[in-house]
Amino acid sequence: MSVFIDKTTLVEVQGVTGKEGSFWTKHMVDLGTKVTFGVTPGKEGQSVEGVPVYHTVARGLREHKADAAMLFVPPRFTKDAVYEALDGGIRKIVTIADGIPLHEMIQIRQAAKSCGAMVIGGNTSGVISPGQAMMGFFPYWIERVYKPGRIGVMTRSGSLTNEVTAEVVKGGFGVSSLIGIGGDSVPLTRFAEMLPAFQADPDTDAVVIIGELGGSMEEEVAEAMEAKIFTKPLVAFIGGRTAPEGKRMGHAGAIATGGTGTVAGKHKALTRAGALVASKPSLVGPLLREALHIK
Amino acid sequence: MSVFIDKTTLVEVQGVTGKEGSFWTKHMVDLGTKVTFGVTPGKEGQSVEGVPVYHTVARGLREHKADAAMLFVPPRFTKDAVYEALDGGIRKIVTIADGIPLHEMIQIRQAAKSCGAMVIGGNTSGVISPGQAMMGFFPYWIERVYKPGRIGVMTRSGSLTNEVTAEVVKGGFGVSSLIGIGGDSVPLTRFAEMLPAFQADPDTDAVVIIGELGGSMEEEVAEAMEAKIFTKPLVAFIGGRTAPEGKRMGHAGAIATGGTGTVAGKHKALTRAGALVASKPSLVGPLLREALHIK
Amino acid sequence: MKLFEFQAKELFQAVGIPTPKGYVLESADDIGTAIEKTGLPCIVKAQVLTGGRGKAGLIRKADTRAQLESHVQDLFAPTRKIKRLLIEEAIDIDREIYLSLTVDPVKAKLIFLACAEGGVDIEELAAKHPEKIITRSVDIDQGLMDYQITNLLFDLGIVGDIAKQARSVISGLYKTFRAHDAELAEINPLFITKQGALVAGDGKFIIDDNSLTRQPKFQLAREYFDSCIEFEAATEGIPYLQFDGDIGLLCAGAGLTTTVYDLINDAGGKVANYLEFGGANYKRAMKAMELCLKNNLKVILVVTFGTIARADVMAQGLVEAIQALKPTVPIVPCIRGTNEEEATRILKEAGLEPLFDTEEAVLKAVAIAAGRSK
Amino acid sequence: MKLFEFQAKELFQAVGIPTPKGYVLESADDIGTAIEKTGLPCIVKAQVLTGGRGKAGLIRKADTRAQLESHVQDLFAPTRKIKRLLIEEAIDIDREIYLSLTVDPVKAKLIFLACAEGGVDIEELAAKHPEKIITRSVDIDQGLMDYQITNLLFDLGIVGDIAKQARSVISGLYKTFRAHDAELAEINPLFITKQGALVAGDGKFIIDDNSLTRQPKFQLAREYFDSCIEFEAATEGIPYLQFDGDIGLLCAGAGLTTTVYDLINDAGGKVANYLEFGGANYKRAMKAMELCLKNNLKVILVVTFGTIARADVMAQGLVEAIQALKPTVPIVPCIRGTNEEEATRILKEAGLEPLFDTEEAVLKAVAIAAGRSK
Repeated sequence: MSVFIDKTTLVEVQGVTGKEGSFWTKHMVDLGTKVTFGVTPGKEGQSVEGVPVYHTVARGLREHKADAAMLFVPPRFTKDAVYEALDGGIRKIVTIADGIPLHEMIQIRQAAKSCGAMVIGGNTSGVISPGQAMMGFFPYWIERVYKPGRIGVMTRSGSLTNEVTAEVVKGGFGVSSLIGIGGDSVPLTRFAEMLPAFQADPDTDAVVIIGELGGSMEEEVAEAMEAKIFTKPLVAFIGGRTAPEGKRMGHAGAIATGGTGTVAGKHKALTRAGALVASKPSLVGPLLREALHIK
Repeated sequence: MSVFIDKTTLVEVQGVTGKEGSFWTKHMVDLGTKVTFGVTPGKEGQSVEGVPVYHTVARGLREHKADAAMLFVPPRFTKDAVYEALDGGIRKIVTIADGIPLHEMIQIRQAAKSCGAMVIGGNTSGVISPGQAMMGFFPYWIERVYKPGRIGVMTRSGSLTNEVTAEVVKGGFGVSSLIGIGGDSVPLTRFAEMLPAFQADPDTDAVVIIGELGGSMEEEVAEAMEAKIFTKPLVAFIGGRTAPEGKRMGHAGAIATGGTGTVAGKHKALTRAGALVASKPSLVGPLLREALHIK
Repeated sequence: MKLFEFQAKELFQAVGIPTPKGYVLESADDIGTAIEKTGLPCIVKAQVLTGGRGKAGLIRKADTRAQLESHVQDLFAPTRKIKRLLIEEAIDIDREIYLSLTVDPVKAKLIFLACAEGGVDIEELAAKHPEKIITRSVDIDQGLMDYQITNLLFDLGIVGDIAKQARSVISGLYKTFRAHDAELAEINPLFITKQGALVAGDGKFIIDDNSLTRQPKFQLAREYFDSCIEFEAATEGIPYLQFDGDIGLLCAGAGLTTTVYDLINDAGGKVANYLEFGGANYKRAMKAMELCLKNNLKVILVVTFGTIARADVMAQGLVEAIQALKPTVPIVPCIRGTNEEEATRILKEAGLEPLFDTEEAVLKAVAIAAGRSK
Repeated sequence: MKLFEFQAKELFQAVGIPTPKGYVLESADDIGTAIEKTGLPCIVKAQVLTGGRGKAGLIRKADTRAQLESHVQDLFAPTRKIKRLLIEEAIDIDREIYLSLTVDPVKAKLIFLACAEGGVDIEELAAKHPEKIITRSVDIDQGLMDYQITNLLFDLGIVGDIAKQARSVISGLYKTFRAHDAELAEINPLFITKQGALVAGDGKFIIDDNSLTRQPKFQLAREYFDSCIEFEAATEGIPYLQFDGDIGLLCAGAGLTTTVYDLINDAGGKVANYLEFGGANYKRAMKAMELCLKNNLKVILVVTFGTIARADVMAQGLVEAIQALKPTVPIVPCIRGTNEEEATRILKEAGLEPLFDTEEAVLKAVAIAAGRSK
């Protein structure tokens, strides 16, 4: 088992004939991902790395099945592409687009919530269950990072993912599933919303979250731990601990979030909930060993 | 038990201080309906027949509970009032408004579907479980029509309801629950969507539907019967059997409905599914006796 | 409210859907202006609300001015009661497509219907080859999305330069549908011309009657009705349909009125008019009676079973209408519901014989009309 | 992009939200025109993007022309770098309300925040008395509905004639928020004047940066930035923040850059600038180095761990930038990820000493800056 995708997940790729779409589709296939078809309007009949291409998701679904959609689509077309996948009955979607307009993020998230779908992204490298399947931008060639194992990883930051996950591997562990929540202020799926899947996954022993300054996603993880929705060991690293107070969003940001958002606050909430918080990436491995009682 | 409302249902009334609102709220209370509060913006602090009034549903819900909302609100304010009730977590709503704009009907129905709510109406007299509770416009003084019993009734027509239900009573029966689906071309809840509740109700032995020319609601009932979603005896009366073909809605009406809508077609579909169809109201009682094997 | 073709096309033009060059002719004197606008040959299309105009000879081609004049004269003949002709340039047609947008009451969505083979035989085609009808649902809150248009176009086999035009036609149709509270917007045929352009050959547009109050551009007018009496009833807000029998109906509620209509037909009678004075009109017996009496009747049948519409108020109104309008034909009243005891008293006092069973009342009225009773 | 108060108020005016009579002063020469527009007394408000203007003395009252001239002269002093003053009529205030609209990322809705007690102390009030903050979520597809406004108004205690004005202010705020892809629209205080009118006393408006391409009215300009270098970086699309230390950062990705910043502070170092040349900028080492070198540095620290951003391309770019720009300070490179073997080769060939551990690289750079190493 794993979280979000595994060897059996059938994936269709929207924007498959583009430069990024075709390049990463090849790698997804190479990593074992079952890609059933691709979509680019006007390119039906072509194929990309053996993957047949259709004009639309609906037309692809007449010939093939798909459980998940991988979107290599520019930010301003992302909403349309997500809705097209949802309309096709697909309930797992990953979008790597960086720069999706905020109001469209809200619409996408609302649409996904209302039909029980999970849309991961934007501004992410995607998701990977090492050794099984990948949707997104993960290189198979960095073996010291994407090693199969029993630690779940969730991350807000693409650049920190390699850094911190390398420390997980250095600590003697590997990764069960890695979910790139993404770096946008309104990620389409939030940390806490993925926790039940990690909790249920028998192949995940503990979870590492890679957080950042701002927002309330880390606090929500602490709440889920306090509420016993998630009871496995959890180690967190949160960037931006010494950052000066950023630009203020008027008063509304502070009022709306009730004072969440500072790294100190996140640290405190997570610690109170029983998580171990690493002050630097190199402590993530040792803290995992501590949490899992490994000497 | 009963369908939609019973003695225990807590009802709030929107538009409670209006002429119709206050008049029918009294009758609802007199018939045993538990009305917990009413809403009219600007009238908080008043009371109508002992029912306290609040500015908004949200404010009423701070002090009281409500499972159902009864709307005495003009057609052009109906959408707002339904959404206000849904926003308050209320999942059973009845609106009597006659003349709700079509596009708003679609929006209301969509909103209700997406949160699992049931909105009955518009253009209806409402719903009644005789002897228990009533939401709408049903008179308690016509005893030869609204007599408690074990026959469920659903109707598209306000004017035919008295006519046909009187025949049910003449036949020696009474009514468990009567649902006025309403006479609009896009009723907010459809016949077939109420059938599971009648199927599940141990106090309903059979159902009478009062249909009309046009639309596909009667055909959907036949489908539900064929699919064994509804397995109790069903008697139908459908008005408009000899009506000349009405104004045509371009070709789209005929194409979209695939030829449904004629009374002959409805008759055929229902008969094939095992329903008994009365050619005139006075046959409804005898057909019920036949369906229930009563001599 | 169903619009005339020329009105539908005005709505189309406003959202950039191309239509043939055209001129609305209200008088034969303007033929010169029409030709200036459209050139020759041209098409003459009677602006009436009934369907099947082509087969009824109400759409004709004119190659010359003389031919046009002859068509116009013929179509404007007073017996035809046609008020306007739409004169349009003749289009060089390569293909005809069917495209419409309507409401799906089950799914609670709007629904596009399209077919690569449009034209007058579309209904037949849809019945025989339902797989040729392309459908696409649109959520009204989300609005029309690009991928939905893309799907329609590829399924219609529209590609290349025409696809761009088609996108704009489809989104324009959606826009005007929403803006005008439509229940139907239909372009059939949608021409693809030999020059590779899209042109709306015909247009049907129906506005939801419940939304007319917020569509001030579209108001009831005599021209939308077949007869003065139907127009008068509509302006009074009284549902009314004209038939050619001799039994006048004054009933309450669509369902009950329709059922009475059925029962009269079953009994061999013939209905003169369908009229509802229930609901909001239940105090308006006088107006209802006035409309009813414009027909050549043998009997008036009054059937109600009211709840809010109180029986006593209706009975009182009926009696007052009889006193004022003095109808010369018998009246069969069957007025039940709220306060019916009082209603019964009022009717009896006025010398009428109240009945309480709809079917009995119908049989009596039919017998009177047939001269078997009075 | 955060707008200046006068811009926010222009957006408010366009949707009918009343603002004080005002004049945007760009030069002391225009004081006469300003007084003509606003009368006396008037309020002088420096147009800067930082908060807490009142407490910083950047909002002042002038009772006379002389007083106004003195305020203007003082605020326009070159050291303050203030480009514009908003001169506004003084408002006769009865009450101050707080009203804002922002995004709720958890619920995926827009959310109104309101409080009957507005003003500069709103955050403190919200912390002490959260129950005084009224919230109301709005579904972006459904749009703002009447009942939601009704709830806000009654919970704010706004009734009568002012309620009508307030409805229009709330729906106007929603309209401009949606139309301009805002992440925040705030009116604080929203004055209720002694004359019983509503007037927006201040306005904050932030446009979502991801939406700027479809908001052509709002483009990056020097005035939105504290320094030329930050403006230059922004126009180049390179995330850049200015600090006052001596360690220049050339890192890839927000999370990693921020973490390096933390690690430097932990080790006692001081960062000169935050700069990302990852993501779409990974081929732009030259421009990144150019920006970095505008600071007075002791060392440049390069940390990347790239996937799409290939290590060899970044290393090559770095080497080329060094050859072209010839920085005089040491460079500590820690470039890892895709193709890092090739990157290592390139760096070594250029005489650099590549590291592979972020924390080790940070310690080395801090030591160099402190003069403990080189």
